Amino acid sequence: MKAIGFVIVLLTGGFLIYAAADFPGWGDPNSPASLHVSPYYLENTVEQTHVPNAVTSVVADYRGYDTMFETTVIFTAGVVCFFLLRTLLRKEPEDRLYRHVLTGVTIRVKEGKLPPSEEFERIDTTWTPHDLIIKTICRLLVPFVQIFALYVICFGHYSPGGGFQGGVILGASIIVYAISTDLRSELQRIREKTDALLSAFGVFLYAGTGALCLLLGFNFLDYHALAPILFVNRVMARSHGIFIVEVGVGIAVMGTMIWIYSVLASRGHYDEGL
Amino acid sequence: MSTQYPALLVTIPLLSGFVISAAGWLNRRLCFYIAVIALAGSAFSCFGVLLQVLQEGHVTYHLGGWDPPWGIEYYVDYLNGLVLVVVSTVALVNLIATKRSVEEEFQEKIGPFYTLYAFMVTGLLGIVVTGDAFNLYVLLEITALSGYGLLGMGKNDRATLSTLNYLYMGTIGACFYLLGIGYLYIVTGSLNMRDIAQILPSLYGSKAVLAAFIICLVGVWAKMAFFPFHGWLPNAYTHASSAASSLIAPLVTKVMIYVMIRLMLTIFTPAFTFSVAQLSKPVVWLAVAAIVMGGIFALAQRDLKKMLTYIIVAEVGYMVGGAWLGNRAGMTGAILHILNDALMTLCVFLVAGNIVYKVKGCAFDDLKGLMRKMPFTMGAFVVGALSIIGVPPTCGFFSKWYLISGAIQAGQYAFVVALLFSSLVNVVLFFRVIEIGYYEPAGSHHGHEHHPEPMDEAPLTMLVPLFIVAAGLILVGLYTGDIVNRIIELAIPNGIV
Amino acid sequence: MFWQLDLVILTLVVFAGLGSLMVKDLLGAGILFGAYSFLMCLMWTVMGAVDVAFTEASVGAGVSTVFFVAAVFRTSRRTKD
Amino acid sequence: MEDIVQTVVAKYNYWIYITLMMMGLYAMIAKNNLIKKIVGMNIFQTAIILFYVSIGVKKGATIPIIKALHGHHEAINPAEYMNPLPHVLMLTAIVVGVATLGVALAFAIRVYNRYNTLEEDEILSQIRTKTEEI
Repeated sequence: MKAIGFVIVLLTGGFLIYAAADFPGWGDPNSPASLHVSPYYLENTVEQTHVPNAVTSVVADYRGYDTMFETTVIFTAGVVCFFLLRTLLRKEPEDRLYRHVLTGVTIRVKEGKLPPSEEFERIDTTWTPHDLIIKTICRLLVPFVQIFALYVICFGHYSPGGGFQGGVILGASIIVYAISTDLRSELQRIREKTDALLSAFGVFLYAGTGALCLLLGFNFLDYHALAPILFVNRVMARSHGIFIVEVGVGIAVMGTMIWIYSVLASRGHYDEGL
Repeated sequence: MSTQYPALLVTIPLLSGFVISAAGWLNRRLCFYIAVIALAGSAFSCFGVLLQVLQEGHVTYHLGGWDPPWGIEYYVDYLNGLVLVVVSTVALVNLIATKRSVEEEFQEKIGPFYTLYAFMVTGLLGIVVTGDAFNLYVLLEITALSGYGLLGMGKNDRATLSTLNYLYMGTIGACFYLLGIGYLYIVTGSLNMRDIAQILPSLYGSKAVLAAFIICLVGVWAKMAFFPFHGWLPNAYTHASSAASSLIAPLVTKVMIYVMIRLMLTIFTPAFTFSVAQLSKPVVWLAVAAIVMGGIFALAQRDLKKMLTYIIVAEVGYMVGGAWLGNRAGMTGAILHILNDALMTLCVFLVAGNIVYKVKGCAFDDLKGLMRKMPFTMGAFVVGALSIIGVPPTCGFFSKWYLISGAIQAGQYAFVVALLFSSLVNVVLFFRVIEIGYYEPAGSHHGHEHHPEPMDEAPLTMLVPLFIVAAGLILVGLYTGDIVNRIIELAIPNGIV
Repeated sequence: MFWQLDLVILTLVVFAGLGSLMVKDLLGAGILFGAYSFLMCLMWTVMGAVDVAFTEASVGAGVSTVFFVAAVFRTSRRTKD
Repeated sequence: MEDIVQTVVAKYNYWIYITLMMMGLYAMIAKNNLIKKIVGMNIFQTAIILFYVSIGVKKGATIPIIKALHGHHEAINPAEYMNPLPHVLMLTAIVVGVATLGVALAFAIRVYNRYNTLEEDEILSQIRTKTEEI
């Protein structure tokens, strides 16, 4: 198997190097790629969409249709992970593990009986880490991470950032909480159902704005149609359209990241997680 | 509203995917009905687009209101108008036919299943209708991911490993296609298919364009399981659940062949494909190898579904070989075979689905005495078998006829021999199955031989769509004449003699 | 963006990739894979692609490494090659 | 000798993207462990991203965020800014890479749940012994 792999790799590598000989030099300003289509974006982005960050305006407006499908790809990945690993009807183990929160002593309680007192928290596997320092630091960290994530989503127009990056950081802030404490306590804050509905709503918001423009008589995802609704001129309508779409992407990516993490970390049983 | 058809046919299944996913959490019974309404709506708009194309020649649609090279553009001509109709009708018929088996296999996960079903149809329709090369890659990924999900949840546990191998090969294929588009972008600077086609003629000499063509082809071949890259298909489709395999088997490989033909005819115009790039001969030899290998491996199988998957690999060889013959008859045969093969594969896989639903297995020894137990299903199986073999009233004969006449014109006699050899192998394969179904008595281990088995047929909701498809095979066969003259003749540019 | 820095980072990227494939422990492969992604993110910043760098840092390096470590914890760290 | 070094250095990005891609391809084909194949797949995808982004680089150009124009009617000179289109395409490719990674890891966990190993040869031997029993 190694020999076949080596031969294939050498052949394709040689072929690619042979083909790379004809490329324009790296970084020269008058290569065809930087002369044919992209100057239009740079020249007209501020004038047509009032968004100085050319990448955000191309992502969400000129080629917004690509990004809609790309958010659908993320949502599909979430649905596939849930579909593959999630075991919904799980039989309860006959004896349960409890751990005393303060001292860390773990006890095994037979089915049906209750733990001796309230400070015992339920755990699934004996080695779940329980570290006071990590827990408190993460509790302090989470709000600031979330504020930064909201900044990243909203300021995608003027600085690098946007829906994806902000959504992932939002999701990461909740994953940090799930890692530092355990998945069960994180699930008390965000139910699995709300998580799935959140990510479905996020992408629906994106595709719904497009469909709204369709219903108002313009082409799909043509934000000019939003001008009469938002009571702004057409250029600002495009800027606001981009913002709505970025918020939709942020919500979708956040929901999906948490969903995939909780399915992967708990192997579908939604028990203790990492 | 009618000018919005190209956008509607993709966005209706997409929006329905999200609604179904929400319905999966709130009220599970709604999922199937939302899916049926959505697919019916998108099939209706597909027919609408085809009618518009028949009147005006081609339909363009600017997404987001931007002009083509800057924004994304939908470009529907005769070729993808026809494939759009095929994809949407096959998906709709399969959705209705497999309702019962889906409810039986995925009791509590029906929501995710229909969500992935809707996204798979969105991806396929989007690939066929788009006029932008990078948009095609993103939709390729949606189709691939929902395909992994649908195939991964197979009945037995071997589905997981075979789908993981499909994932590796599918990712390599998609990345090679992306790389090919990158090579095109670096020398032309544009991503719109028709815009690239206008810039390319001055660049035909450069090595990068030839490399882009070969890399794109390798990527698309890996996705359609053409001969050297076919290792993943038999296992992935066999171990999948019957509903998933009867959706994916007829559609994904045919849409990838459409992408290859789109690459050959629209982006790299026929002038480049058949004269500058001297690829015709080696590719037809690969197609011959695919057909022969598919036939031989199919003979060695003891399981109905696995045998059918090897026949798919051989059919892919038909279409690729036909497209690469370089003459009008061969290309007509290839495009017609996309339509015919989708219907034939759907008919035969629905039969396998019915058998698995009733008999819980489709190995050859499970099929004993099925002619008496399930006469209607096996009747449709006979029609499907005749069509795959290529018997005149059914549509399989006509596309094979065009392929053979194209091969003779092009002087590729090895391809003619391969086609005839494959027809004979198909005869052996299908009549062996029919014989097991007919003559061998229902397994003697039942003990009570005196009164024959009661006829327990698949439920009506699974039989009626099967009959529609079987009737469709014969109807398409009869109407081949004007399908070819009014649609396929105009789909092939006059660059091919 | 002067090309000497470019060359150094590119060679570091190749070494991180090789290390991630050669190391004999899956958790180590996961961490080196995170390092590979962060070096790629540095690469994008040097080449002026700030949005791509931000995405690579958060989506590529951040979340991929979390998924990777979660998967390795749920399977095994043992690997033969 | 001088011009050879010049051509090699001028297109250094393209040689590196080819080496990374070939490393990923080799790992996917030859590695025995499923998770190592997934790492190879991701390196394969990031190599293509490196290729795309190095198309958009322009010497002496700054990041594609248009500086605040004091006079509104001053023409924007595209040569000053990097080419934004490859950056957009690669935002999509990175997120597709993460989605594929998540799905592949879900498959790997499911294979481990069933066969209790991640090594391809051990899994295949388990399958072979199981088919012989039937």
